[in-house]
Amino acid sequence: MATKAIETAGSLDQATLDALREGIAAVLVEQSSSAAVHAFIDGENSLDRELWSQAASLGWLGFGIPEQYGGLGLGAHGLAILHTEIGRQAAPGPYISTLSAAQAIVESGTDATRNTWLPRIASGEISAAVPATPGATVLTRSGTGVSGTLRCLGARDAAFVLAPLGDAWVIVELAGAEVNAMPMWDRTREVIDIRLQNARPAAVLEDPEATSVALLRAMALATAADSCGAARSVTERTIAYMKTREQFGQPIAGFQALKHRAADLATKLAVMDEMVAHAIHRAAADEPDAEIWVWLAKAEATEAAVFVTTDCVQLHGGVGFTWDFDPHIFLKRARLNEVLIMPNTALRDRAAAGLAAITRTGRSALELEP
Amino acid sequence: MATKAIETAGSLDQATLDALREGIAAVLVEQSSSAAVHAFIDGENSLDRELWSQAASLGWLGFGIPEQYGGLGLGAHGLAILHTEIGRQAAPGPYISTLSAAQAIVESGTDATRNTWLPRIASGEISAAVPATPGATVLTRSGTGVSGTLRCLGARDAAFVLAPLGDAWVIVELAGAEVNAMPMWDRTREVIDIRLQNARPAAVLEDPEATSVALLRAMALATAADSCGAARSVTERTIAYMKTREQFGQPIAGFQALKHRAADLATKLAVMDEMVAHAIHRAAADEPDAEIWVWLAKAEATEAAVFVTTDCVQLHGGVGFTWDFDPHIFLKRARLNEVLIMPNTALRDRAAAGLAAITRTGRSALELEP
Amino acid sequence: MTILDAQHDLPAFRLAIRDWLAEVVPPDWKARMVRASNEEYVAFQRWWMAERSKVGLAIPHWPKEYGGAGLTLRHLVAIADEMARADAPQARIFTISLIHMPGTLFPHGTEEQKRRYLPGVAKGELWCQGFSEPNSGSDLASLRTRAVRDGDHYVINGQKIWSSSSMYADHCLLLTRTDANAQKHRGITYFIMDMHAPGVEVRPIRQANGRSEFSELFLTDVRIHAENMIGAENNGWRIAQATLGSERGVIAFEGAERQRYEIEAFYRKSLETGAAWLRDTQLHREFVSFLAEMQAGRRLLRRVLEEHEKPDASASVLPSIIKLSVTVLRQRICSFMVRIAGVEGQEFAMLAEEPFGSPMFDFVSAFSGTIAGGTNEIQRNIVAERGLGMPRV
Amino acid sequence: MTILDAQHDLPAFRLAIRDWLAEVVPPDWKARMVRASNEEYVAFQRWWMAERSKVGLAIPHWPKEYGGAGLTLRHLVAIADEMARADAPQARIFTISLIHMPGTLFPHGTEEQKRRYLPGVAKGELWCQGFSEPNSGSDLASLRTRAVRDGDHYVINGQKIWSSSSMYADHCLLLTRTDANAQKHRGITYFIMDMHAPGVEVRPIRQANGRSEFSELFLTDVRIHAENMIGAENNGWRIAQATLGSERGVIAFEGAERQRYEIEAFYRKSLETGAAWLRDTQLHREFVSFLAEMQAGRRLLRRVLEEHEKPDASASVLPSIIKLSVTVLRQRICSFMVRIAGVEGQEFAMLAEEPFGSPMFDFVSAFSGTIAGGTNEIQRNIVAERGLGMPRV
Repeated sequence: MATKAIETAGSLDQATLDALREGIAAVLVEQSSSAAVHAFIDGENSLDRELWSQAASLGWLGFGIPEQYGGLGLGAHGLAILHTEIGRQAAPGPYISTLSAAQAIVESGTDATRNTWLPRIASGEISAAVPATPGATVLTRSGTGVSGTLRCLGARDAAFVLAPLGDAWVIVELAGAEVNAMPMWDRTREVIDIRLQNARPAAVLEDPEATSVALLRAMALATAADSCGAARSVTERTIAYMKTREQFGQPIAGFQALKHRAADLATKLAVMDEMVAHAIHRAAADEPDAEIWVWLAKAEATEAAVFVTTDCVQLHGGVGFTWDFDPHIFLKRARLNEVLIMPNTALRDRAAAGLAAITRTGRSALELEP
Repeated sequence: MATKAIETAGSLDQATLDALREGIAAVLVEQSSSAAVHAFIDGENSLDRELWSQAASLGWLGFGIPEQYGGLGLGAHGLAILHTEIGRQAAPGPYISTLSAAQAIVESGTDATRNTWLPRIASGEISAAVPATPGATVLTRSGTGVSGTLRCLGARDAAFVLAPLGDAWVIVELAGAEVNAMPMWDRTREVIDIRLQNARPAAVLEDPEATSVALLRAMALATAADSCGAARSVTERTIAYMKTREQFGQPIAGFQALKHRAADLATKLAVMDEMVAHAIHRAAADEPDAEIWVWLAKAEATEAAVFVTTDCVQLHGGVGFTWDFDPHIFLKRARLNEVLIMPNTALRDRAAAGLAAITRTGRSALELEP
Repeated sequence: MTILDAQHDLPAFRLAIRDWLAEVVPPDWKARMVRASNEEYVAFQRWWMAERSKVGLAIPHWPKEYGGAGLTLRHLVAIADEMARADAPQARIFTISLIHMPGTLFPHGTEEQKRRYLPGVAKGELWCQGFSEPNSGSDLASLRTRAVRDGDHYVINGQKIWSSSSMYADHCLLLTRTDANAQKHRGITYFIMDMHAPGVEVRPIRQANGRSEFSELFLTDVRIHAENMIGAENNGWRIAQATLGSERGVIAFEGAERQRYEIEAFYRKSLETGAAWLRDTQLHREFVSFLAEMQAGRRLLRRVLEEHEKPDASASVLPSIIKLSVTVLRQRICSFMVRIAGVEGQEFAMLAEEPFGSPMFDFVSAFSGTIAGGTNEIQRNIVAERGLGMPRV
Repeated sequence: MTILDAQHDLPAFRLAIRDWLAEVVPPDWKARMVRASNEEYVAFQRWWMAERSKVGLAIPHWPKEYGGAGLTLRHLVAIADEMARADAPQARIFTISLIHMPGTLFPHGTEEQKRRYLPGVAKGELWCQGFSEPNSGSDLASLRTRAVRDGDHYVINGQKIWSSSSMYADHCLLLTRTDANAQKHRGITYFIMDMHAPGVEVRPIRQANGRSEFSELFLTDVRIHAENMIGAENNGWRIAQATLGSERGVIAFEGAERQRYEIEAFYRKSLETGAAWLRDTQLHREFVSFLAEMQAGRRLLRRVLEEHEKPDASASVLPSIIKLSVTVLRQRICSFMVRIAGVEGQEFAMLAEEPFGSPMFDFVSAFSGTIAGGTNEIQRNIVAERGLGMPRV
């Protein structure tokens, strides 16, 4: 079915994608404004829930889900746009975990499994949790069920977790399970510790290998896209601030040393966007070299976002160090993105191994056109 | 004897060292001027020979050699000052190879060996060659002599090479040996290929381990010091140029973006100088952690010099890309320094191993005072 | 008093301090401070100040006539080093009281002001600084807080910001504008303000690292008696330079020494536990490079302390160069710690017992180094213009 | 002409080019050029131009009425890509002749000028550019080469610099000052200068990489007939923008594609020979990061080529962003190659057969990317001011 979703996506032209992006941006700029996000991280509103239901009503949660399971089948391109815009407004919510779990189910769930879970995800009825660093820990069989403790990305009220069991992947419902939310520096996403004891899996996903790949790819692309949006947004906000902030009788945006740094940030943004676009492009076309570019996109984009958000705090000067301004929100988001899935060093090692493997077969891993 | 040399050095106060530095600088600024060096690399003078005889007559070549062998016994501190000033003026000549070979002989030559070679080095009568990357290749015994091909740092008319033979180190005279000078990007130093066939060693150095350490340390400190001088000098010359070069009706030194880069260069220079000073300090006091800091000083200082010289070419704009201006001379010198002895990656690995070893013994490798 | 008795024998002096610290510093102080409220933290700081006072280490660097011990910089370095080695608490909230206030009053205060204010410090009186304003940060001299003469008083109106520990302070070193028409450096007057006076409102600023160490000061018709003016009217800028120059690197020195012990403890623990990062060549190389730069920074800090004993010290840009090096290195080290800590390192926690036990707290806090006390951008201007003679155009 | 016949079927067009290249490009051309003199190099370039001319690929992008084939940008991209894939020679010394001259004459030249000068290019006539001056680099508009009217001629005196291939050129696109009193952009006039005219002296500039691709032009009482003025007197600056804007990224595109094949060949060879750097995790990670950034750059270059087919192309700062990215990446890649080549990489050699076979030559040459054609510092100004709207103060 993934292929179907992808074909649909492939057939989306740039104009459609741009319109899609504008529509999402319009909603998020309005709903997930700086003020709203600040209020949220201070516990003064429930922005995450409001956005979630809005996302559901607008069909966002079904972007990666084929039509017959209640989704829109917009594939990797559609998902990337959504995650980018979410990152741009530092919107709170379990989007990466839920939408990535959905991709894994689309890829290797039985039709029954898809019918059970995908429509409920697309409708926003439920959210999902996935291991924050898949592969770090696995569940073990215990008597009639599965047991183990998993540190996951996902909301504390997640309906299920998609978790590795030995070499298989299982869906375990969390109703009644012990779930503890970890206090986070990035308050716009949740990391939870799930403790399962003899929990009976609701479903087992066929083809564990395909499941891992689908989940890791989806998480990597989502995290990379989120980082692109966050980095671009904090840069725009920082430059806007520099145009209003005056010292020595002029806006600090007029100081050449700061201009040159801003230009370097703009260059970094353009490059990271294309790295991610390339990965999405190869992944959507299911090219053999896709993995290389997906791992690199996550590693490069998340580190670029850390660089950019760090410099933006600095460019703000004193207020950049305060809770009331935006930069620290994006900085903390970028730093969480950086450590998700697996260390970037390991992702680069995987990319290097993939490059060697493909090159040894005599093929090129550097094509752009499919 | 090394210790003796070091004690002498240890007893030198800052004022003496400063006077020493000023004396050397005065001579080199005059003799190894920009014009003289440009003429030399274009084959229009024999600056290398002239400097060598002057260095000899001023006792520079005996800085690291104890008095009773015709030197001044100024130890590591004196040698560092000399190499720094030589690097500052991009002075041509086989100083690193000759003075480092001398240190190895001081450290582990028999009294006879020392008496044979050290006075002739101190007097400038001869220069020496050493492997450009010791350990890369070794000589082998062949019948009555030794054979092999070595890529060495040193002048094409070097009198002898200090070379590894299995696990020993030998001194082999080069009269009659096949020596080919490699055409270099850095024309201020020479790299030569020496081909030996059944050559009879003039001497074997006891304690091969001590010999290696002494040679590698001396080469590393010399290269690091040379890099500090080169980096500081090209920065000074670049800033001086920026003060005279006008664009948009003002000296480009007034553009804030360039000012900030210059400030970062000045910071790098201060830091690299102290890294090298720390290494010399620990080496001169023969502290167990000396190796760590010597390897790191070479790795960090040579890479910092590459960064600085590269930025100085860029800060010059168009003329920085021409043969007639100075930056490329320092850039090429810095790049040769970077690859001498062994790759900086390997040096850092050695430093890491040394750090672990010392820490495991419960001692600290981070003391500053002896 | 045994510690001060040993002052003429530096090694003995060090040992005396070491013994005293072993005895007085509660082994669990960090554990207790990890989740301490600001109030608990301040109470602890005051207790610590009192302990130091008992052995004459509250104001050891002050001249004897003002209750100090007249110790040399060399002694201060020894004290700082021993404090760092023992991982003893810092006296952070007393920084202005111990250094900037006396650094201002000694050269520029009246005898009356000195007699009145200096003795209080050893008793725990807390000072803050009212220099920066919302629109006068890097461009401090543009400050606009007005002081208008009214009989034998001045009436102050305006707003200050980034005032460390001012929520607990008793007195404030205040810069005001008394002549709005003069060239901006020439219309500034320096006062001592009673923080308990009517019209002084203190609003803590919440920092990105979750703490509140600074406040904003809102000053409305605050009356200050003319006898609390430091120096002459409109001569405040010159005196402010003395305040800003009074921190002669000892704090940065102690910070660097503390980091050295922190890193050493971290590395030792990594070896003991066989931490994964040790098996990654690249990370291991990064780490040793940090150490090389750290050692360089420690040497530079010693150099600057020596420089300060020479006459033309104020002309040197070495302090700016050091700030550029050590604050950015600190940031890189903390960033490294965040990377190797993985998802666990994203757990919200402020102070931590373990060195780098809360890497994100340390990383976010590192910005105070690159931003506070003259941003690194301002430091680059200083190095380029004053140090390298590049023209201001 | 079989290649041009295939132009309406892009894949077939590509194949036709591929076949032609396989047949015409001497397999040993690089080996021959490695130590070629400048004269041999130029002769080779002229031969190559003649070969391209035979199959209609000398000026394929020109309109038919001027002897071109009127191919679209898409076709030029295909040609560039095939040239890169085949590692065929570039037509570097003809860049001005093929792109800047027509880019100037098409919109601004008189019919007479077009008829007179355009046809020569396919025959191998060589053009150069006389824009920059020793004191007018980044600040081009401050140029001072004087042109004084004298009857139906102008008399030129002055000095130009960084003029590529001018030592072999027949004609020069020349900017001069005709009104010294006008605002600097308003007193500039544009001429076509005969490089063989009396008073034109050409002095090659030796570059840091050992080659001489640029020259200085010393112009002493050079007489140019008024009919060789392009556009109106004092209107040269606006026309110069057309010249500067005429290189629509195809050259940078071809450069990036060539680098892609270079790197791929280098990596394949490393695998085959089991190069040591492959066993160093850090170096391997660095390398794959380069590839990610290279792919991003190639995508950006395609984007900019598409942009150029839109109306408001000239407003975009994407070309500046691309220059900042790809030139610095090139420098980092070459620096990497220098590091892993060790002492062997320090051997002096210019061109090399092997990709990155002369890493120092490539590294030093990479500065022409970061400096020539508007330094990266100027590009940053453009991005910040035009792209990000940061004020010029």
